[in-house]
Amino acid sequence: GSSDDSGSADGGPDKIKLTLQWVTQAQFAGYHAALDQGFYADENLEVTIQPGGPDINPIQLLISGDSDIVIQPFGVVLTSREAGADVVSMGQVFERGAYRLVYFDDLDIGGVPDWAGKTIGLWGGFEPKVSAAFGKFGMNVDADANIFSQGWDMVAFLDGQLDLASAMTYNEYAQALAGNESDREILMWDPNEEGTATLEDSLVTTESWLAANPDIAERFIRATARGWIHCRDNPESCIEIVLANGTALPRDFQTWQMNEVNKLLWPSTNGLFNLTDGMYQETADILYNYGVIESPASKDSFDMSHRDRALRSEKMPEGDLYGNNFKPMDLDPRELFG
Amino acid sequence: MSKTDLGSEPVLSEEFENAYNPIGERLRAGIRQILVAILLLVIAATLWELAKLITGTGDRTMPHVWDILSFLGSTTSQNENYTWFLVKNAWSTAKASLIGLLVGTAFGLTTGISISRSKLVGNGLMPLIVAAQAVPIVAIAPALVLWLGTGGVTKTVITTYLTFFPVTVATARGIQSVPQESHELLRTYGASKRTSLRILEIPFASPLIFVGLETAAAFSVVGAIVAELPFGSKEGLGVVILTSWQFYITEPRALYCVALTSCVLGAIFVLSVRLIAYFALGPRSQGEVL
Amino acid sequence: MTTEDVAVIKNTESGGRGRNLPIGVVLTPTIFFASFLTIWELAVRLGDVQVLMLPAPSVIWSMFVEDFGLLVELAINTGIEAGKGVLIGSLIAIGLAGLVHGIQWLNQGLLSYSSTVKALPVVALYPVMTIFFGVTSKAVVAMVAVGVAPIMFTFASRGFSGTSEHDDLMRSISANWRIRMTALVLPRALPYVMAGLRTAVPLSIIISIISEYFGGSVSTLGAYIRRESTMLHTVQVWSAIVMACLLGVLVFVAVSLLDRYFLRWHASRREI
Amino acid sequence: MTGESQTLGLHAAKLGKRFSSKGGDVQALEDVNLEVQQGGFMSIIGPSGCGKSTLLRAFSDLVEPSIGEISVNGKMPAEARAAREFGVVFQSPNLLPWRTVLRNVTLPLQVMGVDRPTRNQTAHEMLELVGLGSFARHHPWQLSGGMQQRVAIARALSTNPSVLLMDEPFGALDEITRDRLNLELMRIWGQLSATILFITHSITEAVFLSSQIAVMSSRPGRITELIDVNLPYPRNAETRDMPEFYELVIEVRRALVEASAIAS
Amino acid sequence: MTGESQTLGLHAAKLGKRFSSKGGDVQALEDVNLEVQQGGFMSIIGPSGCGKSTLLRAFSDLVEPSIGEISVNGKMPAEARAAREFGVVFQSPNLLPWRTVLRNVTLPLQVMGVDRPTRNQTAHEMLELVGLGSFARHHPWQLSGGMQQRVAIARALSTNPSVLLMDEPFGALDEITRDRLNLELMRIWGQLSATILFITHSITEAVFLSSQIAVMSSRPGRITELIDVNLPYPRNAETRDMPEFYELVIEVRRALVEASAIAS
Ligand SMILES: Nc1ncnc2c1ncn2[C@@H]1O[C@H](COP(=O)(O)OP(=O)(O)OP(=O)(O)O)[C@@H](O)[C@H]1O
Ligand SMILES: Nc1ncnc2c1ncn2[C@@H]1O[C@H](COP(=O)(O)OP(=O)(O)OP(=O)(O)O)[C@@H](O)[C@H]1O
Ligand SMILES: [Mg+2]
Ligand SMILES: [Mg+2]
Repeated sequence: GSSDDSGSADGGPDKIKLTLQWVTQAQFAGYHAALDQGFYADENLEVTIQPGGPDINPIQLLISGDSDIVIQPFGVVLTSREAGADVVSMGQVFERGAYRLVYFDDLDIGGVPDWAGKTIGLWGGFEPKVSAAFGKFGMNVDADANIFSQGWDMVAFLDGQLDLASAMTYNEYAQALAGNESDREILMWDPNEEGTATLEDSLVTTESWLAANPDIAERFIRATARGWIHCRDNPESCIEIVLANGTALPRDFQTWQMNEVNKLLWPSTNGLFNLTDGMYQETADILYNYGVIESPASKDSFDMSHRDRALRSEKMPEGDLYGNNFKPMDLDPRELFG
Repeated sequence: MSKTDLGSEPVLSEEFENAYNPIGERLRAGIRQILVAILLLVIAATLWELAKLITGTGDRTMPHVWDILSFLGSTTSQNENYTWFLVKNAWSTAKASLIGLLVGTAFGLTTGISISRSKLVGNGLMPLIVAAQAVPIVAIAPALVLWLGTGGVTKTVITTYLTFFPVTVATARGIQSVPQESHELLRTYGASKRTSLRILEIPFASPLIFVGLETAAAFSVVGAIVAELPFGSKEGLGVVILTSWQFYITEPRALYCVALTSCVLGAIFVLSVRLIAYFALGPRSQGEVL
Repeated sequence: MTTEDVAVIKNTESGGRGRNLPIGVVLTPTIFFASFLTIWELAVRLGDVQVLMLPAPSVIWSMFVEDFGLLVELAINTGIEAGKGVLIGSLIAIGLAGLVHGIQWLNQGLLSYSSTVKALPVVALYPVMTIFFGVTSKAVVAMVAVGVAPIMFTFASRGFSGTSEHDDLMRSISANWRIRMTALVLPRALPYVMAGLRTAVPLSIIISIISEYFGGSVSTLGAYIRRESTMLHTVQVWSAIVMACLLGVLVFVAVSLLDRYFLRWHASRREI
Repeated sequence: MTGESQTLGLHAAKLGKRFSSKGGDVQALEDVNLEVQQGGFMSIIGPSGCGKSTLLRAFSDLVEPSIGEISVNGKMPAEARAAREFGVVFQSPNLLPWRTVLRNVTLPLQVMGVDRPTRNQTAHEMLELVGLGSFARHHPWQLSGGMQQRVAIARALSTNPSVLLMDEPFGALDEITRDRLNLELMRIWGQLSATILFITHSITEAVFLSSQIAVMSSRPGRITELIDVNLPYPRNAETRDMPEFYELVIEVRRALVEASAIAS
Repeated sequence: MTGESQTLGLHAAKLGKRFSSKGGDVQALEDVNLEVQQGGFMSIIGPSGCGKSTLLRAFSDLVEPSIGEISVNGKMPAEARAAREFGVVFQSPNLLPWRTVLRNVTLPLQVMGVDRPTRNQTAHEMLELVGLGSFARHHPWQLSGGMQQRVAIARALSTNPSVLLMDEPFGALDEITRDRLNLELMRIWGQLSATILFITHSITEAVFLSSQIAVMSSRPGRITELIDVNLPYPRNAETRDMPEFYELVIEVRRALVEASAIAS
């Protein structure tokens, strides 16, 4: 690649188009913070953040060249590679998964075996975590449960149409808590504990882009890391940044989301953005065993070299990539959502 | 022939002389219509409250009408008046709708006329158009974004795509309904296709074409909103709908407010078309179409 | 019809009554369609477009054939939802238009009202529907009905508001409401209703697919498209789109046949 | 309304009708006084546009008079219509294009709730009467103008109405067919003892059929002369050869010329 | 097509037309041979439904003959139509309901590209001719049946066509108006030296106007007799008093009775 701090050929900053998974919200606070706080500019990058939506596959934008980097679950990288896309993860943002199945306490669900015969709401792309759990107990998701394609809200769950519903801790779970008017308690099943979690938000690009722009990638990762660290240390600032960039987002919800998202990154076991072989293997196995991908995945699907160089460099001003002192805010949902 | 081509005379205004209804009367009828619409809105609101009362539905599913309306006075997290916020977003959607509607209408009229005129075009094109019409827009939108980018072009294409069909069908059907006797009349004058289009077919089909246009006007708003979904644009009712849906549980009123705003925007579009129709045709009996 | 610049006297959408009708109806679109596909295929092959961007028709076709059984099953489910919606929506709309026709102010008011509802985008209304009906196919049916009804109401009420010398006839024989409806008003409104159906029926397919896309029963075209597109299975997505198109064409042809049958007395069907 | 509600037949007193429009107002009827006794046969003759159809439409409750009194069999037109006391033949055939000839004729019977076999049989008889027995299954647009008008006549006769209002029913027919139908009408009139108001442009037809002829002038449309036709019944082909017939024809023509002169 | 393309006027040779429909086939025309010389005035008379309108529609290229040859001014009907050589008066008025009376009359001139002041002036003249000068701004539904038909006549005359095809143009008019328009038609015919094919049900009208009368029989529709009318021109009110006039009327009636007998 070119030398450090060099811009594009004409001397201006390098342009990057980053496409998110969904509309602007605290899930993406780190990128907005990096842009807002000038971290990208410090690295001589001109980053455009394109929000996602319900009806676009960012991987396709990557392939078409419309975007340079997209935020997608790592599982999608594997399925897309099998479909023939040369996509690759250059950094795992969420070390832990936020995906949960929620249910009311009066359902008497002690463990996965109790799911038999229940109505379960799932989202496309997240089924493997649940299929794997069924598989672990010798059951089959299609045969032993009623699967429904779930919408984006939790009304169906709260109204009792779904026994178990998919929920992200930073989003739908809070909605369920906020909307729960009964005195029943909402419980969660966490695939991380079952060992059937697959990796979520990842920094994804194409092999060819990465090969052509190793230096830009490095600078991007570094600036983004500073963004997330900023959000860890100054959640209120990041909430403001997100609200300023979003469309009429409720503040209380973004506060909750910022806090939950921070919990997915911090404290970091393997260092910020790191995707270890072990993490890879767990996701790859689940997807393969439950037929989401038909041939075993390859380790070409992630490349940590740029991440390693970017974060170890002395150019990384704040060096705490582990955040062992991280303390999440203590938020009471009932109080927060009134 | 050269003297009488399409440009030389306003097609509609002269074609329809409203002998029986002076402008004042038509205006009064229009106002009455608006009043009735308002009355019906009040009735609908009352029914809503009654239904809520009788079924005992909670505020989450059915907020009170006044609660929904009062939400319009609240401020967003960016300290903006919510009504103003909605208006701003509606305006951005309206612009896209209007462009799509105009383009779609132009295409629709042309296609409708060609279909009614030529067996070849009718037979060859109609099934294709119908097939295209059945393409689920949500499935094709990502592909459109890939080819046309995330800019305004995609929005226009989606809106055009939705508006084009009703205009096409109405135009074709309207022209096909021209009575044989009238065709025969113009035939004996050796009228060219273009002349009989201008003098006979368009005037005759106008009432039905305007019905199609009304549908198209409504669809144009729907199209623009759908087009705002695939990539979360920063502006537009589509984005607001998405956000309000996501946070429905904490704030049900927001979704109702934005849904109402979409309706109002659509109604403005449709009523504008109807107003144009009213002045172009007068309350001409639609039954003459047959 | 020797001179070219002469107004066509006989014009029908899908051909007249001539004996060459079936050939014309089948052949012309086939030629149009074949050339369309050829251009597509060539563009993809020569332009070296990746499968993930846009698969070639041949690739889509083989996937379509392979998954045919599954796709048919999905299409049937979607079709049933759409069909129920159209039926319910049209019946309500036509019934309402019939009831209020003649009551000028109410009719006009409902017309304005229906245009308002017509502008309700699926994406805005579907959440509300799911709140009332749950994430079930009932919500999809309701969505379709709500989408179709205002269109049918507009067309039907225009059809009902027509007047002709036949009204004098009906009055002179003191026909009661029922006979006036069945013998005059409905047949006279029929071309309008059919024109409305031509718009509404293809629309119903789109509405149901969009609704399914956002949640509901998993074994429908919309849910399938969504699932496969998140996994970047572009070819599967396109073969489902092909199935959706086929479904759309099928229902449209059905409406056209109904149209031909009901309007066989109509001017455009006459022999010269 | 008329005060003499026992009287059968048709009555109009000081009847007036004014149409207004952008192109100018038209006084279609002014001060029209008319009385057709029960069982009477009144013909109306007058220049084109003088208000004949308007008068007939006032009796059949299709036009609201601007002023004056009007009654049918002692009832108001609306009541008489509801009681299905009259049959109307319009100036244009006015057939429903989506119904076959047969089903056009059965329409009023259907309205009256007559069962299908009976009404089909009646309709077939009526179609035979007007010479269209073999066209029952055709659609209106497959018939010539005169044939369509004959279907309309068959339709009006099918219900055996006590009052017949006929607006130029035979205008589109050739003289031979017309003569034949004139005789048929005489026969039916004799059988039913119906009250008939009959608009025609043919002076000989008016004289041949009527017991009385009203001659109208136009703008304003009023009755300028009432001519009694005292020819013996039953009337038949020989009636036309009687000298009184010719005298009456000449008298009506004179009245018509005078009425037309007023017009322009 | 006819081989004698120099000949003006109307020609038909061995013309046949068959309509088929569910209700049964109808042979509307069979072996019709007809020749109207340039400047000639041919009337057609025949029982209702015998095929008169069909014949006229074949000349005006609105019906495709099943068999036989046909020409207008030596051209095929389609060519003659494209060259705007004929004017047609239909059996029904056939006015466009959304246009005023004036703009209905200007319609053919508009199609021909005549500028607006000229066509409005011509239309006003024509409306005066048919006695409707004050109804220019009315809409068709505001006119009586006869008035509508007069508008249609004004419309057909407005273009000064060299061939006039008229289907019962005066059928809906009273005898006085009819007589007046007959005289007008004679005058116009003399001025334009147009070729006229004229369908009528009135025997006296046919005799008064025509140079030749074709009598038709029905099912199959064929020409049973051709009667020359050798009355002197110009014809006027006195023509009707000539004994030859009555002889001709009686002859045509006889022919019509015979033709009608074939029919049933
Ligand atoms: N609906 C209407 N609106 C305005 N004017 C009308 C209407 N109906 C009839 N008129 C006018 O009333 C007058 C009388 O019309 P009407 O139809 O009664 O004439 P008519 O005697 O039947 O003539 P014809 O013998 O030609 O049928 C005409 O001048 C006509 O223009
Ligand atoms: N479009 C058509 N389809 C089927 N049959 C038709 C059609 N047009 C006319 N006919 C038939 O052809 C025959 C001749 O019709 P035409 O209109 O020429 O009669 P006409 O001599 O003009 O009668 P009239 O004096 O009653 O107008 C009739 O029997 C009619 O039923
Ligand atoms: Mg009249
Ligand atoms: Mg005829």
